[in-house]
Amino acid sequence: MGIVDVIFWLISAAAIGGALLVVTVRDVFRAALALAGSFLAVAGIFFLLQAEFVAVAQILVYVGAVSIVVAFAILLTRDISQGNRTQGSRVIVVGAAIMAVLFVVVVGVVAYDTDWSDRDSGLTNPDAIAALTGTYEAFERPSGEVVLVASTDPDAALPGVFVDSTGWLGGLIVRDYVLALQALGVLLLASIIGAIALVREQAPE
Amino acid sequence: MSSVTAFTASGQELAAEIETIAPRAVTATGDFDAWVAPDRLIDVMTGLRDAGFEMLIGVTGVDYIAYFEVVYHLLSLSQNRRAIVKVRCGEGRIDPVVPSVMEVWRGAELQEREVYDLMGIRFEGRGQMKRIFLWEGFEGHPHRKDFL
Amino acid sequence: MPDPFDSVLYRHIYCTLSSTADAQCEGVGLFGGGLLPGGFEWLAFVLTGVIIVAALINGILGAVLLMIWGERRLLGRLQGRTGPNRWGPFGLLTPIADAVKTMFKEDVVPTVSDRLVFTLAPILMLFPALLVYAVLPIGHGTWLADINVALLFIVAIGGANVLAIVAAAWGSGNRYAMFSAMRAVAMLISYEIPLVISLVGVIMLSGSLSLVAIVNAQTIPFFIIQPLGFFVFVVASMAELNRTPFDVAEAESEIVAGYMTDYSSMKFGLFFLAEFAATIATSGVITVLFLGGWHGFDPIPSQIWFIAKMVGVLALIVWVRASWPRLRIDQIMAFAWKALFELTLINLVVSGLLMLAWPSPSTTELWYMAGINWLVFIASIILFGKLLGPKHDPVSAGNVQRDVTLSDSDAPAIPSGGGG
Amino acid sequence: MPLATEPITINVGPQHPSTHGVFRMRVTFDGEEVIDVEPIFGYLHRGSEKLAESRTYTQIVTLTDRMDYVASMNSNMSYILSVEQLAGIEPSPRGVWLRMIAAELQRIASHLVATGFFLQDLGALGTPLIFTMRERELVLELFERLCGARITSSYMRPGGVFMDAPDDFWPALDRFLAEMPHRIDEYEQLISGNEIVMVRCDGVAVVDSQTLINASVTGPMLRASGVDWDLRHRQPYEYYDQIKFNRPLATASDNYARYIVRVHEMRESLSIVRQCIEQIEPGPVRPKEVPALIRPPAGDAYVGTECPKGELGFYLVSDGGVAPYRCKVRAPSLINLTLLRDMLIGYKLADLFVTFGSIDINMGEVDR
Repeated sequence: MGIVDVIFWLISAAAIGGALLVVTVRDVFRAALALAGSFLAVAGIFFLLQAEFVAVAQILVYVGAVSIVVAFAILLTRDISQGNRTQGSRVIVVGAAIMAVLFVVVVGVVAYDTDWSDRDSGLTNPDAIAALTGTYEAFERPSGEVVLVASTDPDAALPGVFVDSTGWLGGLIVRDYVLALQALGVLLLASIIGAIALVREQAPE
Repeated sequence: MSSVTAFTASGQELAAEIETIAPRAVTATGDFDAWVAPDRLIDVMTGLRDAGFEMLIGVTGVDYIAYFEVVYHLLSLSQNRRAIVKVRCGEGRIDPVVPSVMEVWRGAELQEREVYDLMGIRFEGRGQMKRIFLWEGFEGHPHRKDFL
Repeated sequence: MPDPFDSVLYRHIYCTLSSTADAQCEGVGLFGGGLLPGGFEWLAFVLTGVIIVAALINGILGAVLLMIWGERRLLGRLQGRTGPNRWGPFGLLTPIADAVKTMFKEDVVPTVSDRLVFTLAPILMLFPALLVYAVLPIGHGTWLADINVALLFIVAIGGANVLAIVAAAWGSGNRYAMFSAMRAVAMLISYEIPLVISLVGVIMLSGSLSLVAIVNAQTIPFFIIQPLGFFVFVVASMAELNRTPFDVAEAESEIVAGYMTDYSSMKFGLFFLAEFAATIATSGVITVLFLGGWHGFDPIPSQIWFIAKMVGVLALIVWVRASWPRLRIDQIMAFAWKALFELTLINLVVSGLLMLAWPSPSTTELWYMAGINWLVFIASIILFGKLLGPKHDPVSAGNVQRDVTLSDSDAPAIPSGGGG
Repeated sequence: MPLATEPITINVGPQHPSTHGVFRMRVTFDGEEVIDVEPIFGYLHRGSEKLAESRTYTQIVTLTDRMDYVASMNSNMSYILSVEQLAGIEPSPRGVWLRMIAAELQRIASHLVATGFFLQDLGALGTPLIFTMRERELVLELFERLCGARITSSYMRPGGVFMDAPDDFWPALDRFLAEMPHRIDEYEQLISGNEIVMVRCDGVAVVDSQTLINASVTGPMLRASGVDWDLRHRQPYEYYDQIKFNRPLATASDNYARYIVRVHEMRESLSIVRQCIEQIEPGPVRPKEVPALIRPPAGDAYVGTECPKGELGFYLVSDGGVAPYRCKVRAPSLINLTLLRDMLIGYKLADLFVTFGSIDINMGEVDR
């Protein structure tokens, strides 16, 4: 068991422990903080998997925005001077059942969908290293300095081999899936407009 | 040095002016002041305000042992003169009361509260009086002569 | 994938400790290297990390102490007074005395507080401020980690301190703190957007999110090529930092000390530390992104160049703090959405078009870009100043006397007969 | 569908950085917006008026110092004028000129404090406040030369002042008069045209002059609404009728107008001091015939003077004894707060303190 495994188990324990705290702690605000901690631990797992972009996006969106909005909503909806800070749910069995089903589905899909055949072909495989270096392109800066830039062509990399995930994701988003991205933007815009329309105060008659 | 009193209406002038506003309201006159009957106070004050005394400079309570007196200092910005109107709140020391002039001048709001708090003169017609400097439940009114 | 040996710090410490035969260790490492016996490479790996992190954190704390001193001295100078000068040469030991005093103060915990959250909040506040330094390159080959999404990482981590503010507000159960948290969250949501978009121009020019790559790409400092992006980034960072004129979250003349109202002793000290650490980190980020990072000319080491530029940015921040009053929260919001957001969009479009014209610009083409961008910058600033500025133009000479007339007439103050 | 929001009530003060002393407001907010304000007074109530009833007329001067402690000379002057009116004392000319010089210097000091704290309430981190305090220090040093005291001066006596100005006072005063206009220009450059100050103050807390007059508001607040009312000009006391000066008027009646009127009044005060220096002549500062223990005839007197905060007047009732029978202070700081609620409702939390600062009160005078 290498040091990476130790770190992996620690982070996983943090993520799962945080998630358990969220549903067991009775104080809602502490639950919100535990949620943020859990999100952060998940970001740590992404870092460990060298998916930096996903990890940072996880921090930016979930720790930086979602948990803050959750905490903020708790702060505003419960008067800070009132002692009422606890949570409780009577439908815990139903919730647990739903979550269990969802969990099994997600794990099942991931397990079924992953090609497990070359999971050990990491950086030790000479072919993979060759493929990896092949995915970089020389790029000349204005200063004349030559730097290596990750290729944005996903086909150039062998399966299971690490490539510069950020550049690769960028290529996917703005080339292959640009239409989906635009549709997503329109959807978000519509939801923002809808939210504004909902909270807009009616003009006095 | 110009005398400050040059800008203050003499008691006779003031009494004559009040007479045109509210006949027989003046009970006595002094050098620079006129006493009016408490029940005519609102009429007199409304009339004086409309006659040009736009500003109520001060409201003061004085404890003369036999009776309480409320002194109103008025100021006319347009005519550049002052007037002093005084009211005796009846005989005796128990529950002195005068009508409130808050309807006439907004500026009476805090000053009447101060007089009530420290002198114990109640002002009628402006709702429940509230203490201003001392806390609710304070016993007595410190500016009275019998408060030591 | 970035190599840890790119970092000079890492290389020197690792090679001193480890007796590896790694080619990277040729000729580096003190005492001829190999302090640890063979086979202990993993221990060298761990120790190197611990040493670097410890050195970095202590370096930051030292820098914070220096900055507290520097800020107070500079504020003193700007306000026409001396500033702290009693304790140590030039008052240099004053922050240490302050720290000792803070530590020995009574640690008051309000009875209505949520004790756990109350205690956790200062720690939560400090940790994002320190994490930024993990990716900040402070000199040629002097950095902790060169991750390829460093820029996004900084933005993501920078927003996390609002969680600490909300936690502090909730934990102390104080309504001033609640106001502070409301304002901080509103400001974060508004200013994060122009902050991120203003960086797109830099990313386009450098072609990378890695801070090391961005510094390497700056043959001309980017603030010359990207004036609009620079302006928006500096303003938005000051808003994120809660510095004047955007310090509504801890506006002392309004909500006492905001989320810090109930804190005392070292818990307050941690907030204070976090605030200054974040200020230093932000000025470091500004230096890296727009001022050419560690670039300078030769006899002076690159680290000194970096620190000099950073101190310049810090001085600018203190200067602004000393000069300007605070904006109101609605004006701050309006400024973010009506001015900064549009300015970043203008910058985005103009930069995109320029990059389309010169996909891999030479130095001359970069100067062309700079010229066009400066024209756009000046034009748009003037335009937005006209659109959003105060109704009374403060620039015109007569305005200082706005509406004030010196009366010497003896006419009645108000027309006669005007009743109350 | 209007959003259902819950108002929050906060006690602002009595310990708060921006309440200029121990003032307390119970403020109800809807979000950031003020929907109700209830001022609560009395945290600094020391019963000065009651104390005055057991002091001699000369001893009361020290009580007046402690009312408006940033404008003690003006309080002194107002009280002394009432006593002179009550007892029929004719003051010595040199004493009167010295009183005027002291009062105008004090007005500058008080306006410096007012503008400094006003800008501090705006969120300027100390800089304007420290600048104004630096200049106020110059005035206080002059007072130190003049009477040995800096804040609670007790300089004036019925009939004049208690001692003549020392010789080194006059050159120091000349230096101050030469220096001060530049300092005022400096504030104007720093702050008066500043965009942030403008957007924060322009059109905030506007009250029309009719309401102000009806609510007995006097002083710079009234002049900022365009009413040309200055007692020094309209009802001259002391030798103000021998002085030519202008009254700065603004029409906007907002926070900025109240600020800028004060800045201009400082310039006018400097001009008044200059004219006083030109006209002052050697002589006694206090007539010999004024007794040590004044026993005014029975009666009452009220003299209002133009203090930095508005009309300050002492209503004195004498029963012929050595102490006043009743001493009532018409305190502008208290009365100018009458409109506080109206001026704040509908504005934001941040405007609350700016507006409060622009009224310029002193808790020593509010509570007495």
